[in-house]
Amino acid sequence: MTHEPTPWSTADMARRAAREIPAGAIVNLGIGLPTQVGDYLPDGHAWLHSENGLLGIGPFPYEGDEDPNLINAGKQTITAVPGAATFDSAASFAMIRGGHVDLAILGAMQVSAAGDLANWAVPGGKIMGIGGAMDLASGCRHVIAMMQHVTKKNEHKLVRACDYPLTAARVVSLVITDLGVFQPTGDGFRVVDLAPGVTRDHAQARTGAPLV
Amino acid sequence: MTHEPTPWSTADMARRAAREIPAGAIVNLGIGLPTQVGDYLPDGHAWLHSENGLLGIGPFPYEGDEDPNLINAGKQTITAVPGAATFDSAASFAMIRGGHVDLAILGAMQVSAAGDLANWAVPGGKIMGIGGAMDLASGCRHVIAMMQHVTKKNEHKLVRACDYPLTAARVVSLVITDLGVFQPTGDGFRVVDLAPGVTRDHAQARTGAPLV
Amino acid sequence: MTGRHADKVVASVAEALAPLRDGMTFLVGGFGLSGNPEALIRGVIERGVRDLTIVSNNAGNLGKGLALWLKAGIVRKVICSYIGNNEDLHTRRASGEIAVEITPQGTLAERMRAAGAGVPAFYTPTGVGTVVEHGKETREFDGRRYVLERALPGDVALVRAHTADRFGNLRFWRTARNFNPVMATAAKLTLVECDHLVELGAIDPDNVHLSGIHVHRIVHVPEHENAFEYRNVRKRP
Amino acid sequence: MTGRHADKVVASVAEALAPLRDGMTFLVGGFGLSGNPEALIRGVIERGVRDLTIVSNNAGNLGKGLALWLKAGIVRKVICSYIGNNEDLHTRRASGEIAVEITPQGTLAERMRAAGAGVPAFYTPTGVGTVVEHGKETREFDGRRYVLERALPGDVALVRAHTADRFGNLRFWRTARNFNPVMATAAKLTLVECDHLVELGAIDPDNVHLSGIHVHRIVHVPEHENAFEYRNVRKRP
Repeated sequence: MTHEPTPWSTADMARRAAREIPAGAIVNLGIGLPTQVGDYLPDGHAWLHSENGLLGIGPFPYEGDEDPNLINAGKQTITAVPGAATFDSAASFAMIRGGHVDLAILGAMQVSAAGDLANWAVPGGKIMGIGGAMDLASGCRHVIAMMQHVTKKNEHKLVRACDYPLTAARVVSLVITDLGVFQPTGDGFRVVDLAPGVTRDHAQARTGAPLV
Repeated sequence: MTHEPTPWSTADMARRAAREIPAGAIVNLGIGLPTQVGDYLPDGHAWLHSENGLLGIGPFPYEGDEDPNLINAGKQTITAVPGAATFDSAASFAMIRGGHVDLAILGAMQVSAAGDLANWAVPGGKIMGIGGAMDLASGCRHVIAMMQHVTKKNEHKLVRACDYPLTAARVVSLVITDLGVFQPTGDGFRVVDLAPGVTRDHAQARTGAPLV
Repeated sequence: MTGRHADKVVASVAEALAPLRDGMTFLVGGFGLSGNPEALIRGVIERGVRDLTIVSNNAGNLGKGLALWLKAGIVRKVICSYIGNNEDLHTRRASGEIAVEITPQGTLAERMRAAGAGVPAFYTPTGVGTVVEHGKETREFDGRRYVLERALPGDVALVRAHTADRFGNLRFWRTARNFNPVMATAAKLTLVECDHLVELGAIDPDNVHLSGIHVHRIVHVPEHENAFEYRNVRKRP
Repeated sequence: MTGRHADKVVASVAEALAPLRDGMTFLVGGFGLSGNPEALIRGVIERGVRDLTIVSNNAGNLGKGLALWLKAGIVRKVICSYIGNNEDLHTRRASGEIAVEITPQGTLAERMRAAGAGVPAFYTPTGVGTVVEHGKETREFDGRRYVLERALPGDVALVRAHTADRFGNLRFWRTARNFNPVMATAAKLTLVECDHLVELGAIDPDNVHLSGIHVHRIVHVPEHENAFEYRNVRKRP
């Protein structure tokens, strides 16, 4: 009996990513989808770092409590958990560059079999900027990339070599997509997990490097 | 009518040095004699920086108020004035190296006509260490050196070129000795001020470079 | 003879901005619209200087903050880390009116920290193997490659503080701190706009975020817009 | 799978020091005898490790602080800025028992700051034209010469804090802060001895001096000697 492939929703992906976060870890969640990973972490499980100067992001504030000067890197209003600390941008990126942040979970456009990450610019597209992406990708101890498995035009995003401008080389240790969880091995991607009904063949057909 | 030369006492030298400090200046007073300069500054006249992490040194504490964890760079107990701030050693030396300290008044062993300062080691002597001397001498906007005009063996200390190990090259803008105040000019020292009864000839005989 | 640290409190934004000149490089605090020196930003336009270089993480957004300078046509160049949906900057970049130099955010902060700390250049892993290293020296230390980045000083820093005493000791509020302290260290002239002005001694020495050694003029601005970019909330239980 | 930042508070100095090994490099906070991690310093001797490298501004004084390690014969090398009247170090340096590397104090601080900040090397004006530049690369930027200094990381940092919460957010007291925060950032394993241990949330986020991200084990030590070196006082009026 075969099942239709049921790709993960973004919520499923965020829930799956949350499982990769050890208790007591220091984690930076990138702007967009990665920010949602925080919704699936038990209270007090990990310490969320915001590169604009906070360690200890809490949930969104209750209505009426929002403070325009307490925001995350996506400029959303947030709260601070007990035990949080604020600091300036130089100290914040010293933490990142110095390897003190255990894990970054970042959105991605392409990830190569070597673990190269491209997530800041589309060739020929409007340049939005780099922000903290390069510092996070090259500085954090581990990097997990989250993205849809293929583009809207069905182009591969897990590739042999990135043709988008790189954010950092050889940094991604795990890729979480709507089809599953994949580990760059150098010459391909090891299949760690697959979404319900997704077969290796289904995933391989949508991946630009061998699944190993 | 001639007068006997009356060299300045160390208190006279400290008082004379205090006159070189503009109102509202940030000043670092070195260990030893320069520390006494603070005694001759009106309250609130200048901000005294201590490289171990305080801006705003006050007078010595009243008996019974001394705190072993509130000390100056000479490890003497001190107080903090209203408006003082504490910071760590990296921030403190960032202030020094970054040119934010207006003036350092430092003890000296030799000063050359070019403004080279030697104040941390005697050739062949026991090495006491560098401490903050090199950072202060090379980082502060202006450096005033304070010392006896000659050694106990009557050797010159204002010299053409230092033969003691340098602390920093071309940094001293003024030398205050027991005989007067002298400004390194490159090829000699300009006489700015002389102690009572001290003549140019008297000073010249005790100076290893031309008084100009 | 008067030092640089007497009588810093000025009565108005205009007085704070009097030393400005055309062509200067401005380090402007803020992350997005949070922690912006709002009154100083507005004042610069009234001051009438132009041909400015801005160093700022975002250079405004939603038409606010430094977007006012972009719209006023007084900016020649922007050094920032992220443009995002700052359409005022996208437009003027596309037309060639403004040159934009994009720098990784941590490198931007560290370059200014270096400028303030008397370090002319340093090596960093950020940007190695990317377009960021183009035209720069790279070098290996202990088997890893790094790129040489230069200090980034400014002529003027515009800083927003929560509390200032009369010497310029500063405290910041939550994530409004961001680039403000490091920019204050990196400029020849640091102008501070504070929500609260207090007497000397009102801030405990151990509670000062940034020493007044880095501050040159202070203007007290009690009211701020503090615009929201994304107002995310949850329902009360 | 457990991260590095769960359950940091340990019951004893001995437990805090369990991971130590012979030959490690120790960054030890303190300026003279001020802000010394006194109990951790004593505990290292009981722990029985040897062949240590110490990085410390003074490496003890008056027979106290790190002078205890010197006397115990467990130190191979000292990197410091100032020996002064630390006779225990003068003696062992003269005999060749201990190698001593003297570094300008600001360079010492900045080298550890660099290690903690992921910067492998930086240029500084300090020491140019002196013995400090011997054997090092120098280079001109904008007409001024600078010397290249390398980051100085440690295996272990021993840190004294005034207050710690259970995550390791730290506050320091007055000039007892000195090298403690920067050393905490520069070591693989940072052990903190605090006078006061408080619950999470007891320190306002804006009042944290050093984030717990840099702290790995915390031991509460309520009593300290806090020795004076020079007790200077004035008479009450």
